[in-house]
Amino acid sequence: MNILRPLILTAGLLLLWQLLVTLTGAPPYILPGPLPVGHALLDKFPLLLSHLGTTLTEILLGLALGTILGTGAALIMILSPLLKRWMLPVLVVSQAIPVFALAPILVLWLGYGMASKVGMAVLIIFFPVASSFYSGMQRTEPDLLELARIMGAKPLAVLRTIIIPSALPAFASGLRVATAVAPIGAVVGEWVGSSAGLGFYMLHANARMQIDVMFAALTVLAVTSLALYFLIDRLLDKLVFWQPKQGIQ
Amino acid sequence: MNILRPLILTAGLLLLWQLLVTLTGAPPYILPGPLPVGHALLDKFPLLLSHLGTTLTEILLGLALGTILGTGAALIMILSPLLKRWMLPVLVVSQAIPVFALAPILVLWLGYGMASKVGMAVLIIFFPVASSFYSGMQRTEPDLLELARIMGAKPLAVLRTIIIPSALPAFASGLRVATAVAPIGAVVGEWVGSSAGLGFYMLHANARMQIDVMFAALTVLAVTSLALYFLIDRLLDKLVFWQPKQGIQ
Amino acid sequence: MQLSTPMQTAPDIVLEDLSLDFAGQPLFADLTLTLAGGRTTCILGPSGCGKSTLLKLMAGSPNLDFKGRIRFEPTTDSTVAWMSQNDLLLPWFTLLDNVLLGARLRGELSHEKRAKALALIREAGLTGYEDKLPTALSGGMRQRGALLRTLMEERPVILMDEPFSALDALTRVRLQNLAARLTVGATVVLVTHDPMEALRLGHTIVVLGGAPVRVLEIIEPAALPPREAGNPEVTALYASLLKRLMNGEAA
Amino acid sequence: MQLSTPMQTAPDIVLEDLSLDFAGQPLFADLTLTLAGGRTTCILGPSGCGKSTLLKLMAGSPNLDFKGRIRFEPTTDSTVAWMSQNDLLLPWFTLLDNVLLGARLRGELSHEKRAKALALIREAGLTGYEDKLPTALSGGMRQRGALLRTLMEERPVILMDEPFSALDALTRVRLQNLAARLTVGATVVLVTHDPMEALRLGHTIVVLGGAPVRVLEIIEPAALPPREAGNPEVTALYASLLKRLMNGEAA
Amino acid sequence: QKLTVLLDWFVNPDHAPLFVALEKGFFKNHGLDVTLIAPSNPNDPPKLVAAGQADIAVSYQHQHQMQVSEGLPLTRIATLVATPLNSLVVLKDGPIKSIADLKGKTIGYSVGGFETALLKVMLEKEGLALGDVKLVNVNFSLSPSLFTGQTDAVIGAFRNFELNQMDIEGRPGKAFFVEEYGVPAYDELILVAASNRLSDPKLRAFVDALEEGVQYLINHPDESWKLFVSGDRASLDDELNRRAWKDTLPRFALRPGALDHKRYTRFADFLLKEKIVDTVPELEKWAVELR
Ligand SMILES: Nc1ncnc2c1ncn2[C@@H]1O[C@H](COP(=O)(O)OP(=O)(O)OP(=O)(O)O)[C@@H](O)[C@H]1O
Ligand SMILES: Nc1ncnc2c1ncn2[C@@H]1O[C@H](COP(=O)(O)OP(=O)(O)OP(=O)(O)O)[C@@H](O)[C@H]1O
Ligand SMILES: [Mg+2]
Ligand SMILES: [Mg+2]
Repeated sequence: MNILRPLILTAGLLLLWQLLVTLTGAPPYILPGPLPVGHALLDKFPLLLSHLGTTLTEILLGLALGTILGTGAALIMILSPLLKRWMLPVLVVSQAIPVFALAPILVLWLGYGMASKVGMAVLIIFFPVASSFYSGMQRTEPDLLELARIMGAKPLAVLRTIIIPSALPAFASGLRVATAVAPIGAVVGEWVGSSAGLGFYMLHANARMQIDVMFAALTVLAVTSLALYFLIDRLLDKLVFWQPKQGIQ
Repeated sequence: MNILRPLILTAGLLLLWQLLVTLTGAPPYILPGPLPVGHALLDKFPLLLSHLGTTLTEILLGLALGTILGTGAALIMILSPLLKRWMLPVLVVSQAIPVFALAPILVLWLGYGMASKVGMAVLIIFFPVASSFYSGMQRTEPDLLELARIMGAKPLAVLRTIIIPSALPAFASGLRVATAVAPIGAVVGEWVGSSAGLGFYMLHANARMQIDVMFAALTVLAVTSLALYFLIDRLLDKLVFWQPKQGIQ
Repeated sequence: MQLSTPMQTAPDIVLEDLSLDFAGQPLFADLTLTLAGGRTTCILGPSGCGKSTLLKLMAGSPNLDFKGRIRFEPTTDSTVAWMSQNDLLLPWFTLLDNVLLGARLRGELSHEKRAKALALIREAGLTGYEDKLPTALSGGMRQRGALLRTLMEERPVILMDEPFSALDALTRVRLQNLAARLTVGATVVLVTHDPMEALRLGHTIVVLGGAPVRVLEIIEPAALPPREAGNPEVTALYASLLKRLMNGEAA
Repeated sequence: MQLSTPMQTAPDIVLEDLSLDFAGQPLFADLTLTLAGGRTTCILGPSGCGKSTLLKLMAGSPNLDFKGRIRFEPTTDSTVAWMSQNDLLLPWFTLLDNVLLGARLRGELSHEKRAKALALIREAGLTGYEDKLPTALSGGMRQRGALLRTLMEERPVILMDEPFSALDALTRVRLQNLAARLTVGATVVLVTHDPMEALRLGHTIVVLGGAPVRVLEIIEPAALPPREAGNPEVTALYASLLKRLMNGEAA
Repeated sequence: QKLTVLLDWFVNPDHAPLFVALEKGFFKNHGLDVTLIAPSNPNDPPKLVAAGQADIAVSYQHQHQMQVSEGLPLTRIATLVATPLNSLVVLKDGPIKSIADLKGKTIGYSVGGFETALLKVMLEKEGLALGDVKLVNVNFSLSPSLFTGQTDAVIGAFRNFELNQMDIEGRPGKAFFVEEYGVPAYDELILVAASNRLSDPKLRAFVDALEEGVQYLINHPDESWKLFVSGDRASLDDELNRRAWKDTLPRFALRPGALDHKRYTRFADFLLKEKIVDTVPELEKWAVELR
């Protein structure tokens, strides 16, 4: 791991951003350049950090819970084709319901606390996990299952020893998607009603046309997302230890 | 394919819905039961259909474009590790930017027409595709690549003949996720600014407190999502023809 | 290493009027064959004639749609150990864990099993590779792993599909002897392409051929296996068996 | 079927001071060996001694971190065909498409290539299976597919890793003859565990052994391959070679 | 006594009396422990009050009447902002000088139904029909859509807010006030509670405390501002809020609990006529002066 590379990358991305602003001629109240945003960032740093705390908690909780529920749903579906037939439509539909229809229902059931926000995040996060993990398990080598059957394996042992490891590469790929959308999950969760969090703060800043502040918050969110993504990416590579990640050429 | 099964399933899901309403005691202005919604559905059917037309166009365009861009991004990343290092952070960050921050920018660039909605849908759709397809390609059996190298293969031929087919199961799993989120992609796109579409109509009904109408629109969206999902699911099974889908037990 | 006594009486395997089609082509048509309990039957036959499929049928695969009856006599259940033609090692398990797979899947992992697995690994010449993943093993090492996994099962019926095909002559003989010792008293079905191997290890040698496949010949050498390669009976039978095999289905 | 003339002069393969470690263990240490151009060299050696790895090195695998030199003399490029120990058939291609893989990958698909592939498939006894996916083929059929794919390459250097191990005696001899005919004039390196196969096919037979691996013996029978199994020279050499192999690394 | 109030939107100067009452301890003096919660969708708070998730919601008069018409058991108990704030806004230096100039132009709005009805009335006053303009729902971004020329006018802009905002951005706007174009005057922001809980004495106590808040606010605008931006609301202390604060002060209801029956019925009839609502129950059912 080169220490210089992230620096160059950051500088490059900032340059790209500035270029985008300059080339498209976007006015600062729509897309401010990195400079004014950097200024706002420094200005509001402590506040941003405190909001980040809230959002990060929601992200992590949402990710944890979403992963648990997603793997759980996938396991149920793989274990019972009957239940699968009933669950899959519900899961698919759950992805098609927009926030504003769901928000009041969530608040009604979970109140205005952290629960409803995490609930919303979970809803966004769990589907990629459930879907990929399920497909992965479905693609378990049939001969391995045959071998396990002949060995007189206990169903749970087959699951733990053969089916789940077979699906781990697919699961990892689903969790990568989930990790990338987790921050937006938390932000959307904050639309349910909140008084803290980066999503709240962004909406707030946006409503008051403090676009530079909004983009400062966005920057914080983006950096957090990247850090989270690459962290989880690393961990997932460890999880699928028998299949080292390789370049193609 | 049993003709009865979908009927039983539908009836069951409606019952579940009614049960949810009854058990949680959710008031009708937050979660109306299937009966009043059914009524509103029949009442507004022609209108709903015309809005569905708009949204469906957005969904399909978004899905098509998102898949093209997603596979394109994945291909670029697999072909050039250098470009990947620059693209991946941008892609990840693109998933963390909330609508309201993006909406004005999209509208500035794409106007209030169909383009900005499709753009928003594409943004939601392409990541699962890109990410899964890329992971899939990364997991190509190294010995196959070695064989191709020794055979003096042309890079494009390796891609077409070995790498892409290897990644098709993973791609299919990503496209399934994308299909499930495509409807919400279009709906979110309509929040950017619109004058037609189910998302627009839902917002409208919601603002006018016609919650039953909103849920009628939601039902239409849900049914469309399901139909689309199972259609694409079928097609994807054909795509990975050499790996028949199997139950586990 | 001491032989663990076979746990149940090893049953006969009775195939009656077995028929199976693949893509409209009959692979078996009314095949009838009895494999003696407690004995080793070696099956020879041209590539693609249906040997692996036959083994899968005996293992009770639910995915094959056949007609006819396959019975074990006396009836016993969960009695089969199966070694497939490809090694089927789990890539996420070390060699040792792969050898212990059956015990793990049945929730029977124990100190004794581990000790036995390690002893077998030593006997198979794989000492030092216990903790390696399958990707770090050579083809023959993987095959030996799969064989050990099968031998660990200690079942009354043992089905093995070309278990020694990737081994050099010396290792092959060593593992043949190991397998013969550990499967004494069990009903062993061993598919092989090596007539010498069949003559060394089989109480009975069944030669298959033709399409749909039928039994071309059954050889029952007088001496008990494992026989020495230099044994005159083996040498005599070898020449005629090889000739029969080289004549192909026509015979 | 007529032999297509080898396209380039088949080079010698020169290995000099080859060293390679796996997990800190030296697999090769200063191994030096020259394989004669235009000849068939059969490599024998205990399972796990490094035969497959050696073949990969000759194929120029970029993933192996070795010391020393591997040269082709005279230097040529894109000259190698490689048949790996497992079949590596593409599951999404039919047998025919798999046999034509090299041509497809190089963008050289043509009517002639198709005709040649079909002819080879017929010679390998696989008629009727041209349009089957690998999952519908038996182990030996898959191996034949992989062999045909390699023979289609018509390269001056051909590396084959146990190409006939999953075949019955008759099919094996047929394909050995086919391979011998099609590779005349090429530098062939053939890894095998069957001493008879080595004696039938090899101009030179190299016996490897020991750790780190070294050349234990080089046998050069007088007659030209392919030799008959009944050939007295072969019979004589067979006994001594088998003895050597059965003595193991110690020898 | 605990009392939860759901705001209509993020904290802004429109909520000044609430925060002054909170900071000055007026609520506490009346025995109330008040929590203020900001949602991001103005539609939801009244629903949640009806569902018993909170005691009081900040709502809009038109929204309240729509909700009542749809059968939500809600009653207006007090007024926060007593005049319309809504207005049609165009760029000051733009080509639109009068409403009549809007013919064939694009107009953005964010709340379906009501705002388009306002627009219709305003257009009709100048001899245009709704069909003469192109409508587009711009949801989150009223002024940006103006700035970027995607729309020529927007309805739904608050005169105390968007106008200042545009001014600060250097693109000053011009507002056409709805009540000057045929829309009967109404209360922009009101407070609603669940109809079956009106006898709860804490509601009256709340209204009384709110009135004390308004009085203090009018009497001591500068101190009130300091209270408003104190504590964790420090981030509200900016140019826009300062200006909005000034512009909002004269619009607060000085007698929050009072109800002008005639004014409410007149506006209800207007909504009925414009088909925004299809029923108007008796006034007592949905707007009261608490005892
Ligand atoms: N990727 C790897 N990582 C670590 N060790 C490896 C790897 N590949 C091979 N080895 C080790 O290298 C040695 C030689 O392996 P190789 O496959 O070349 O043997 P071989 O002579 O072909 O054996 P066989 O006859 O069983 O096929 C083995 O001991 C194996 O453990
Ligand atoms: N899943 C399948 N679908 C279709 N045909 C199949 C399938 N499996 C096997 N076959 C066919 O059945 C025949 C027998 O296959 P099997 O694997 O039993 O042969 P085998 O005798 O073990 O051959 P080998 O010695 O080459 O391993 C082959 O012709 C093969 O094409
Ligand atoms: Mg077989
Ligand atoms: Mg090898």
